[in-house]
Amino acid sequence: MKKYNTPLLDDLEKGPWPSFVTEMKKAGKKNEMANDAVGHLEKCYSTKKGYWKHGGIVGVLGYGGGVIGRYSELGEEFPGVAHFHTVRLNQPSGWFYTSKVLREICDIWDKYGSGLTNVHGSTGDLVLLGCRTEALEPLFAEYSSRGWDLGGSGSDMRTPSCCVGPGRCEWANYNTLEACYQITQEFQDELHRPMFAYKSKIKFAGCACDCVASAARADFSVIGTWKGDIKIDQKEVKNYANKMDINAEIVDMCPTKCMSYNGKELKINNSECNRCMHCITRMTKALRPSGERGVTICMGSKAPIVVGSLLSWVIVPFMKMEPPYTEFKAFVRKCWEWWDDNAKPRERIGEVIEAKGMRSFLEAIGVPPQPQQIREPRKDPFIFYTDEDIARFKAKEAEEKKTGKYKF
Amino acid sequence: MKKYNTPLLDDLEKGPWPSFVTEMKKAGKKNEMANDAVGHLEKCYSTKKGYWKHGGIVGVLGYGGGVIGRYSELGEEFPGVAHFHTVRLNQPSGWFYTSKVLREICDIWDKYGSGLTNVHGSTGDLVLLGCRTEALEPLFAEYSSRGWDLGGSGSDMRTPSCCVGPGRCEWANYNTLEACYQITQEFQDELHRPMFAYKSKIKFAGCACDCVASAARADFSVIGTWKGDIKIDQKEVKNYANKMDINAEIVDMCPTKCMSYNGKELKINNSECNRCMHCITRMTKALRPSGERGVTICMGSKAPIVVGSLLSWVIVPFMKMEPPYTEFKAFVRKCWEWWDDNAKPRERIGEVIEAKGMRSFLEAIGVPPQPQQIREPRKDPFIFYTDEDIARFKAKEAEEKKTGKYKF
Amino acid sequence: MALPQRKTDIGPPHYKQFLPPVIQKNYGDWKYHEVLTPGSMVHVAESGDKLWTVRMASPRILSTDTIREICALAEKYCDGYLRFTSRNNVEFLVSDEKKVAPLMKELKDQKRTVGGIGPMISNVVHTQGWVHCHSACTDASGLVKSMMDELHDYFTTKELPNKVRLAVACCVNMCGAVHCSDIAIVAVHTKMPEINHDNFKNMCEMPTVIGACPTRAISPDPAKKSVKINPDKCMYCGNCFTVCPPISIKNPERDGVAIVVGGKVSSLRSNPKFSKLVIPYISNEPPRWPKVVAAVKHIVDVYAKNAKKHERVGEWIERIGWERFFSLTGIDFTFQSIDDFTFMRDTMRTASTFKW
Amino acid sequence: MALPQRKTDIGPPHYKQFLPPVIQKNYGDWKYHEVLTPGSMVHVAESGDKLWTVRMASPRILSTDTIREICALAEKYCDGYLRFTSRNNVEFLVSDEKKVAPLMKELKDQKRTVGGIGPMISNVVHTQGWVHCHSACTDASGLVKSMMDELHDYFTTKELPNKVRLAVACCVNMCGAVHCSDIAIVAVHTKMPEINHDNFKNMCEMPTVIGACPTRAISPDPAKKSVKINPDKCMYCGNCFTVCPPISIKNPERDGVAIVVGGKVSSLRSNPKFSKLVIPYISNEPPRWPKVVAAVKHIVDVYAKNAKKHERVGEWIERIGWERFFSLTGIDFTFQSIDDFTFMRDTMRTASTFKW
Ligand code: SRM
Ligand code: SRM
Ligand code: SRM
Ligand code: SRM
Ligand code: SF4
Ligand code: SF4
Ligand code: SF4
Ligand code: SF4
Ligand code: SF4
Ligand code: SF4
Ligand code: SF4
Ligand code: SF4
Repeated sequence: MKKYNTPLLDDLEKGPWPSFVTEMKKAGKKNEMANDAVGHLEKCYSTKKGYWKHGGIVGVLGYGGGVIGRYSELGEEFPGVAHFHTVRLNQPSGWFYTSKVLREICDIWDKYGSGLTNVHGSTGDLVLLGCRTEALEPLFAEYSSRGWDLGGSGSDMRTPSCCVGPGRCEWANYNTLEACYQITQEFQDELHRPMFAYKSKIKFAGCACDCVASAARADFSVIGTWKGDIKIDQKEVKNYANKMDINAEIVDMCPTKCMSYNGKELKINNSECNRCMHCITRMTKALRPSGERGVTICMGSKAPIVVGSLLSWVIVPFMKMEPPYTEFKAFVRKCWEWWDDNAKPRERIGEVIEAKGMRSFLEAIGVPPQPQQIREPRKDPFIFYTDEDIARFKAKEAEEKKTGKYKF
Repeated sequence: MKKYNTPLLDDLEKGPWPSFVTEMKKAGKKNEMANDAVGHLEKCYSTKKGYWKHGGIVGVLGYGGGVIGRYSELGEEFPGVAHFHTVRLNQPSGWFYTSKVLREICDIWDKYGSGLTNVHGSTGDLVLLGCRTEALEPLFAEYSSRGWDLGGSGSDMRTPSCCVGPGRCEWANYNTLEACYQITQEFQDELHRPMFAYKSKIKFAGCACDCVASAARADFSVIGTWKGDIKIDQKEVKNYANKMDINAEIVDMCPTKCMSYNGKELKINNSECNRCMHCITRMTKALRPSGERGVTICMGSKAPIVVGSLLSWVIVPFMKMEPPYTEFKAFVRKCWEWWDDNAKPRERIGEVIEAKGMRSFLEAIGVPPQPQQIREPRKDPFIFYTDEDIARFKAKEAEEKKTGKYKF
Repeated sequence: MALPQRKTDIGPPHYKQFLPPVIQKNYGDWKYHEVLTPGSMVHVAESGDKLWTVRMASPRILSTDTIREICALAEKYCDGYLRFTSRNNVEFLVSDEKKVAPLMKELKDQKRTVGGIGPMISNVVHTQGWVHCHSACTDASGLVKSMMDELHDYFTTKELPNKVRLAVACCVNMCGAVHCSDIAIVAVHTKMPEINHDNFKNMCEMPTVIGACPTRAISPDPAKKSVKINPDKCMYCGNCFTVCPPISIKNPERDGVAIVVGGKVSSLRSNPKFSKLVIPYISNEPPRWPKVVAAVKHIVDVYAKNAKKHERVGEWIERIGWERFFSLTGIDFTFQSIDDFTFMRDTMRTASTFKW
Repeated sequence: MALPQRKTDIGPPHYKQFLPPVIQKNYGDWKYHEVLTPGSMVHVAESGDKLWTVRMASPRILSTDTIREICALAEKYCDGYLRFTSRNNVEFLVSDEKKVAPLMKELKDQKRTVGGIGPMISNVVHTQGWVHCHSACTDASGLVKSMMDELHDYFTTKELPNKVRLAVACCVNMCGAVHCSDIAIVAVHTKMPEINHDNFKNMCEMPTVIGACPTRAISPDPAKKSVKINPDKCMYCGNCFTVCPPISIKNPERDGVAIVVGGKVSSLRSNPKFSKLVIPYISNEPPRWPKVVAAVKHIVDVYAKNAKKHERVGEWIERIGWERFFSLTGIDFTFQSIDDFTFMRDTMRTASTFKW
């Protein structure tokens, strides 16, 4: 194996934080590709420049997604990275593993690839970092026969992901792990065979903490919530009072100012609570949501290309979210259908909603306008009306004339 | 004189609020034009439709602005309003009058026009409502010989206006009346001879109360402010405490939360005060700004056409504002010059700033970037750099390497 | 009679000559003021001198005779000194305390409307309407008169949590203050303009017409030597009609008004705010626009009942949330209230934290 | 050896088989949790059962051998059960209280980095960088390692007012979380791309290239059968380079990084927020990017000193105002921080109310 002189990277083996360089070298000790990846990276560090070429289209038979093709401009100098594709394995819901299956994954990867991984990629996949085109088919055969499938890439549904939810969290308002699993299964075709205008991501978070960053990084951000009061255990409140300043830390920080605490009793005006989770997370033993559970579906978030980042917008304020998730599945299909009909190439659904107008989207998917969807109403007077709108307004006025009572 | 049957308008003579219909009829009793204006308006009311034609260009010799040409489609039916132009007289600063001059204004108007006025128009002019083209020259001769000039219209500087300021207000941070007067005088040519791409408005408000709505309705919003502490008269604070809940009404409503009141003493952390004026206006006997006085110049506000309304943006956080206003005059000229170089027809200066970018504008007028100009920094990574910018950043880094101290 | 010699570019007369002596003496040296009644206040100078102001509503359209009556009052009580406010009210500037009560009495006897000072509804900033503007889709003065007949208590006697600034604009040009008012009315067209193609080529400049459209709804129609309008993009602003007479947009059955709320201009407590659309359409019903009046009254009442002292309408709504504003007022939430224009993305809600 | 039979569209394995028995039993019935140390917490079920979690930092790039080492630890202390977090840390899922301390001890002995639970800096969400992406203007892993070496105390022991989420992206595509992080690094090009006109027509589709440009800076250059770029409009996003190989934008001397702050994702207290640009440019200085590290450290320190408990970075800044953030940190305010893109109008200040 070539021995590379890597003074710059070596520096990154020092210090308390675990070192990715150490990992690369560790893989490099047994694996030519990983070894060359180290040399290749040192070259980048010393010249302050990357040498990867534009990706090519590679993949496994019958699939369009799941593999990112990657070639180096310096294939002669570093033959081990001349081909250096990544394979995205669809992680299990909540990134739960047993050592047994992880070892199996490692064994197969050592056999066909660089021995380097990303656990995990930022969409959530278990990313296998670097293999040659000819390795793809056997690798896929081995993984799939053992129950592992590929994740998404390209213009498809991307690998859904979810927070740990009911697996280990007291605040989960729905079964994020099961929802993620069933939705991923439902849309296998959409995941594996890119047929959209661009990528489409779904993330499931059990509550407004949003531990899977769905609000910022998913075309569908499925966020658990509830309809009901926050139940208060006043005894536990007293315990908290011994270790924190409840007024300063909780009451004053409540965004809706719907709480009060007189040193003895904590009160919440639940009808004005917006369920932000602040008080609950800071006093988890004392405060618990109650009542009906479900999700708020927000849509459209994405990174800044082309006209700036988007955060997801509230589309469905409340939906029940229970197996077999029929309503949610139908909802997603309707959204994709409209997107498909309206998107230009490389337009995410949020961008299309913005371009075509929220009304056109909501009407297509059959969701009524609700003030919960907006932060504030429009500020300009450039208002569209259909003939039917005006007819409806006029009919209402006629009705009012009869009853003598206005309905604004 | 024709007698019109005006049942709809008659209804608007009832009720406690002073009636514009009564005014129109009152003028109509002596004046054929006003009388026809009443009949003409009744027609609008009964058909729910206006009948004014698109304005034509009319005016007085040597001026391009100050008169709005107006003709009715129904000139035959209502000959008194066949021509019905308005004349904008430039009001005195602060809309101060003596009865003597007001009577003079009325007498001349009765002689040449409809006897109807708007005191005042929403830009601030004293608007004379309805006369014929041939009346314009004599009317102008009479007014101007008695010291009254026309205001603006069309693509010119519009008639500046100002709040009552030091004339009757304890909070004026500069002489709004004098500034308005001197600036109006300075730019007579720009006021009377449209030569811009579109209108340009200047409004002077003595403090953040903004009693002349400059922030919303002026290309230049000149808002008085101060640099110094709010002086507190604790004795007066006590008096206020007898009639109000100082914590609820003042301390809790302070946007920067820089105040505290313990039932005895009111305290302000002046360095964190943003000079919003809330506390001062509610406790005027107890609280007074002190220190240096001047203005914040904000720019660009306007009505919604073409892409939505604008509120004025902070351009110059602080400028001294004292006669002869040399700095301010030079500033306005610089802004207009840049606007002139860059505007498409019918583009207000705020729109041009938006289109060309704030940097291009600030560099042209020689104002440095300051965090006071923004509500928040940019959110996208689509950042422009000039070669000089990068050279400057690199030079700083080189310097830092030498000193061993970073300057971020 | 020969005309006097005209002068040009003399500008307005200097205001100083119109200031009463007490102002001239105490100019810039005011110490504080006190609101005495909703129609009167006193300003006290550092010198101890005092100036009383009595404020009277004006319909803004004034006949010269009424102006002369106002002058007569000013002469009787204020040595002829008076001013108008930025919202078109009349202010009598009284230097002699003894004259304040008699002035108030005479105003009352003359059935004048006195008030507007303090946390009240003051006069309505408005526009020309059918009285004078070609662009109007309604009459502003009539709307103002109808509203203020209903709301005049809030001018003369009844306090609100804070000032409530009303405005009316007769078209989307929004001359005046609609875009930043607590509660305001803007008149709207609701149907696409019609084009008289025969006149087009003689009377209009094609590029100007195309350029006038904010939504790029207009494109050339070469066959007709005219233009055509895309019905999916036109939002009836009337800009094309303004620059091209053969385009007509007025429609008595369809023109109507919309109600916007929550704007402000001052920077007290919170930054200036734009008004937002809450009621998208009410038919034009001259002479009294009863539904418009009822809607405005209703919003004022809900505000009066729910806002904290000193909260402006917009500040109150932002505290409780727009969803709560709609539920408290019972106003229908329609598609029209969802922004579909340039700044839509900043008006959508980006969190699951809202109230049911 | 023959390959096993491939299967397609089987999706991921069901998670249930990977859940430790205590989770299977108490699934969805957790009552509360307690953070024990920055590296460990316990979740208590309604049944009284308990689950201990020990969290360990990961460099995200893991060799298969390291994964096996982790597996060995899980086998020894957790019956082989473990998980990874949404920020790529390892979590050992311990069912037996007695095994917690020994696990922690062995991790310490192995010099593993344990922490990240509670109001701390957890692992950094980041991207491929020079390790794997053609689009990278820097290396993400190297930046992360350099930063976290400096900040690791905040992972292992030192509390902050609230969680501080860091992210690094190696280009403006911003894979990951940069756009909504408390403090984040995004690598930027700063110079217009160069076009190899000879290759253009064979390798690129003109409409695609033109359409890829967010600012419409690209137009056809018919003479060269290629395209040209308007230097006043190009902001170096690299989109054209992504769709067209003959366009090159990498530039070792000019590529660098920018620092953005104040974003968040959760809806606690305040809505999710975008990160905002505060330091527009620092040169790429591998292997340690010392100025970047110092800047991030400095911002963390100023936040730690000034924010109230529970305030996220963005919440703290919005409370004090951006002008105060710049004065407290001493960071130069540059033209780059003023938005000149689509949403400029909503980022300018519209009131004279700011702090000196
Ligand atoms: C591997 C990964 C980064 C990582 O190190 O973790 C990644 C890597 C790439 N991303 Fe990404 N993105 C990855 C998560 C994301 C995320 C985060 C997320 O999904 O939560 C985002 C932001 C959210 C979003 O979708 O907007 C993201 C936004 C982008 C974009 C901008 C998309 C947009 O609409 O603005 C691009 C550009 C593109 O699609 O051409 C992009 C493109 C790319 C490409 C394919 C660039 C290219 O053209 O070759 C990168 C391939 C790198 C390589 O060679 O391996 N990647 N990308 C992540 C996927 C791993 C996984 O499957 O788990
Ligand atoms: C008379 C007045 C309304 C009133 O009843 O008070 C008025 C009346 C007209 N305005 Fe205005 N504007 C008047 C103050 C305003 C204001 C308020 C202000 O100045 O504080 C605004 C909003 C602030 C602003 O400038 O943006 C205003 C924004 C407009 C616009 C939209 C401009 C824009 O940039 O968006 C137009 C459209 C145009 O210019 O074509 C316009 C156009 C017009 C025209 C000239 C329409 C036309 O094309 O004929 C109106 C003539 C009416 C007539 O026949 O008399 N008017 N206009 C106001 C002037 C009186 C005066 O001189 O004192
Ligand atoms: C006379 C006038 C100035 C002028 O040059 O004409 C004026 C005069 C005063 N204003 Fe004003 N304001 C006047 C228009 C305005 C406007 C402009 C407008 O309405 O278009 C505003 C901004 C409104 C907005 O934000 O939308 C305005 C916002 C204020 C405020 C801030 C109120 C708030 O809390 O937001 C104060 C402070 C206060 O009320 O204590 C104030 C206070 C005052 C004081 C107390 C100042 C003083 O010490 O003399 C004056 C009497 C108050 C009153 O009327 O209640 N004035 N004031 C204007 C009277 C208009 C009218 O006839 O009603
Ligand atoms: C394990 C993990 C979920 C997973 O499925 O992997 C998780 C687990 C927990 N989160 Fe989280 N969060 C996790 C990522 C997130 C993210 C996503 C991210 O960082 O990309 C967020 C949103 C961050 C943001 O707003 O930018 C997140 C925002 C929160 C919050 C809200 C904090 C706030 O005040 O804004 C809480 C509440 C709290 O801290 O008390 C929370 C609370 C919790 C609790 C206490 C929930 C519970 O009862 O079990 C868990 C342990 C807390 C801890 O680590 O301090 N978790 N949490 C993720 C651990 C990542 C890591 O390795 O550090
Ligand atoms: S998002 Fe909510 S439910 Fe899910 S892990 Fe985080 S705190 Fe628990
Ligand atoms: S969840 Fe949020 S809004 Fe509701 S009471 Fe708690 S802190 Fe207040
Ligand atoms: S803007 Fe300020 S200075 Fe001018 S009148 Fe109003 S309160 Fe007085
Ligand atoms: S002026 Fe405003 S910010 Fe300053 S102390 Fe008073 S209320 Fe607070
Ligand atoms: S708002 Fe429209 S209709 Fe009314 S005066 Fe202004 S331009 Fe004319
Ligand atoms: S009315 Fe307005 S939106 Fe419609 S075509 Fe004319 S200019 Fe365009
Ligand atoms: S941020 Fe850019 S360079 Fe980094 S992985 Fe994503 S696409 Fe590649
Ligand atoms: S780098 Fe970006 S902005 Fe510049 S030309 Fe290419 S696509 Fe356009």
